[in-house]
Amino acid sequence: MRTALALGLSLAMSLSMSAAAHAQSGAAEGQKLAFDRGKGNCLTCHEIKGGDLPGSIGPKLENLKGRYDRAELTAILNDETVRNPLTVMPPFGRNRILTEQEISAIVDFLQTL
Amino acid sequence: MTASSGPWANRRLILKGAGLVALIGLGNAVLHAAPVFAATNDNKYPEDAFKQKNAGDAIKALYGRDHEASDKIKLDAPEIAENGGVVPIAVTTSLPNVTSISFIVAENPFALAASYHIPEGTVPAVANRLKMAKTSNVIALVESGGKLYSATKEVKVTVGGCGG
Amino acid sequence: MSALRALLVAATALGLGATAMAEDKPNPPADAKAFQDYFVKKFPKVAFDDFVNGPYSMNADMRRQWEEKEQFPPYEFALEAGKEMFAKPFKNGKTYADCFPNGGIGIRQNYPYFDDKEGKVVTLELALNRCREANGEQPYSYVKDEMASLTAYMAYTSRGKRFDIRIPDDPRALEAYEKGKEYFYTRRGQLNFSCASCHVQSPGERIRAEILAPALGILNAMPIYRSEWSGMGTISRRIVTCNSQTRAVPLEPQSDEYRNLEYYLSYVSNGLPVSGPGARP
Amino acid sequence: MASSIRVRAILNGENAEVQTLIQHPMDTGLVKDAKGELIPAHYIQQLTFTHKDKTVFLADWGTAVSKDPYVKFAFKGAAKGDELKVSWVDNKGATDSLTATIQ
Repeated sequence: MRTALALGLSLAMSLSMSAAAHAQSGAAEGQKLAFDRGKGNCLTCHEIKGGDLPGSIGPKLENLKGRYDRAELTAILNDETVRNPLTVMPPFGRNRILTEQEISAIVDFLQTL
Repeated sequence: MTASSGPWANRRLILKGAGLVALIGLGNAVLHAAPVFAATNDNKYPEDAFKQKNAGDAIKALYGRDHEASDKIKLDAPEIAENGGVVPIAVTTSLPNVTSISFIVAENPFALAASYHIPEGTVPAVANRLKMAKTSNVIALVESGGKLYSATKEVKVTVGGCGG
Repeated sequence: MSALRALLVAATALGLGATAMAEDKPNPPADAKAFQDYFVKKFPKVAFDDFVNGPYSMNADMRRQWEEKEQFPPYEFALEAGKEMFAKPFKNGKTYADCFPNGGIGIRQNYPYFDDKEGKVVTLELALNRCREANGEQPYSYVKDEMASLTAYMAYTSRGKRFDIRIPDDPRALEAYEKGKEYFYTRRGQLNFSCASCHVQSPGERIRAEILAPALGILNAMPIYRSEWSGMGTISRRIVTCNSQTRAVPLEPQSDEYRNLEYYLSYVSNGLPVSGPGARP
Repeated sequence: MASSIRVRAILNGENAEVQTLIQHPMDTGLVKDAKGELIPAHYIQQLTFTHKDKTVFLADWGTAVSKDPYVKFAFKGAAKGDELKVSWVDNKGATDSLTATIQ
């Protein structure tokens, strides 16, 4: 239900925006999704610039630009157990915690770090 | 108390306390009238001060005067609260002639949390457990010799890890 | 990846019971030793008995807050209520003491046990409700209030006694243990966590401000007053909320799966003292 | 019914050290229940400790004091076996009291 609603919103947003504006506002939307406790909830495990009191399970998310391309980040968000069966990172795409559009927005945000 | 012996020492205290509770339980009675306070106006509940939203207004309503920071006040509070609902906070002071100690949580919906009257003969030290809505400065106010002193410490409060 | 395969990968990679799992036959004593060695090695500064204090054994700032709480612990009211309830006779004149060895005093460390008549694991919470029903009383909710008070009192009378969970020479007991172990290491729920993801792989780490507790000794402190709950909770409540927090579908309290899980997790904490009732964030 | 008040008063040198835990919801009035309705504020406003007709400690509390409140203080001039009376009154006018013995 929540996912369906978010998908709808996300679609509506993408449609209403020009392609040029997309990446920038995608990153802003992505940050919101990354920090949202009901969505990415990334701060539970990762330290991220701009987020208060992060957890310590995952690596600090910094200098991602250049280290990972878009496809790699998308794959990690989608299902990191493919690369690392022991990871505790939830498979956000495979288990539909986040929609494709939401993952794309979060990747936009991660690429600004 | 050392970190390793601490809890066990406390456990012994609890054991001692269990017998004590049983003893004093016999003397308990529910009051039907309001408790009788010493007959001074000082003991009236400061309703207005507890209704103030921000720290400055609450301090003004409670004390009607400014405060200055003092290194003679030791405010003991955690860096990160393990839970915002129960934050142990304690104050001790070497200031003389203390008449009251109050606790302000600046970012709470109502800033004043608790205020304690310290009559002569009572040690100027209080420990209590407070609720904190979010990360905030905690201000301990000590009224000493008719003046108001303070110590401030930030306590971080965060949400639990598991998502909503 | 199948659950069993995943379990094997996880347990082997963590160095847990790898030897035991590689053998044809399950070997609980070897499991328990590997499990305990893993935590002792991972946390060389934590005294063995201190593992029962969960997150407070791994973080000094949290420990100070806990020590302050223990001066007059929040489970005090539940403990007293439990003591009264335990002594109060049922309508038929019998009491809880009639249902348990040693009148129910100082026996927490022996639960859960394998009941050879039923062929299943019996937890303390289950035994308490069965005692009630056998005496014509309604069972209590497994998750809080009365059940938490009763188990708080029973744990309190057993403080310091070391967990002594037995696996009798009965293939059904071994099977229950193995199933509990499988449940513990199997990933589930939308977040894809196993119990081990948090409590074996990441104890001592923070999820936001919370410090994850080590699985070793985690049940020794039960029941607990959790500030997050503003109240008491039983082992059943802890497991159910763990499942729902990781967005898995919780099972019924005292379902076979949970009973087996408690059996496994208690067995591998053998030798650690009862510290319950406990207080946790 | 058991009292809502638990007290430990122990003489340590010249100080009587007093710890108190009280069973009380301390509802802030800002929290909603499961049905989405606000739980009305319900909290202890004053807690008084009296030793030999003298108020030795008086707490004024707001809603930010934790559920099942705890407070610790110490005072001089007490002897073992002395009585210490503890009483509270909340914003709904309910009260409870208990007389403890200093150990």
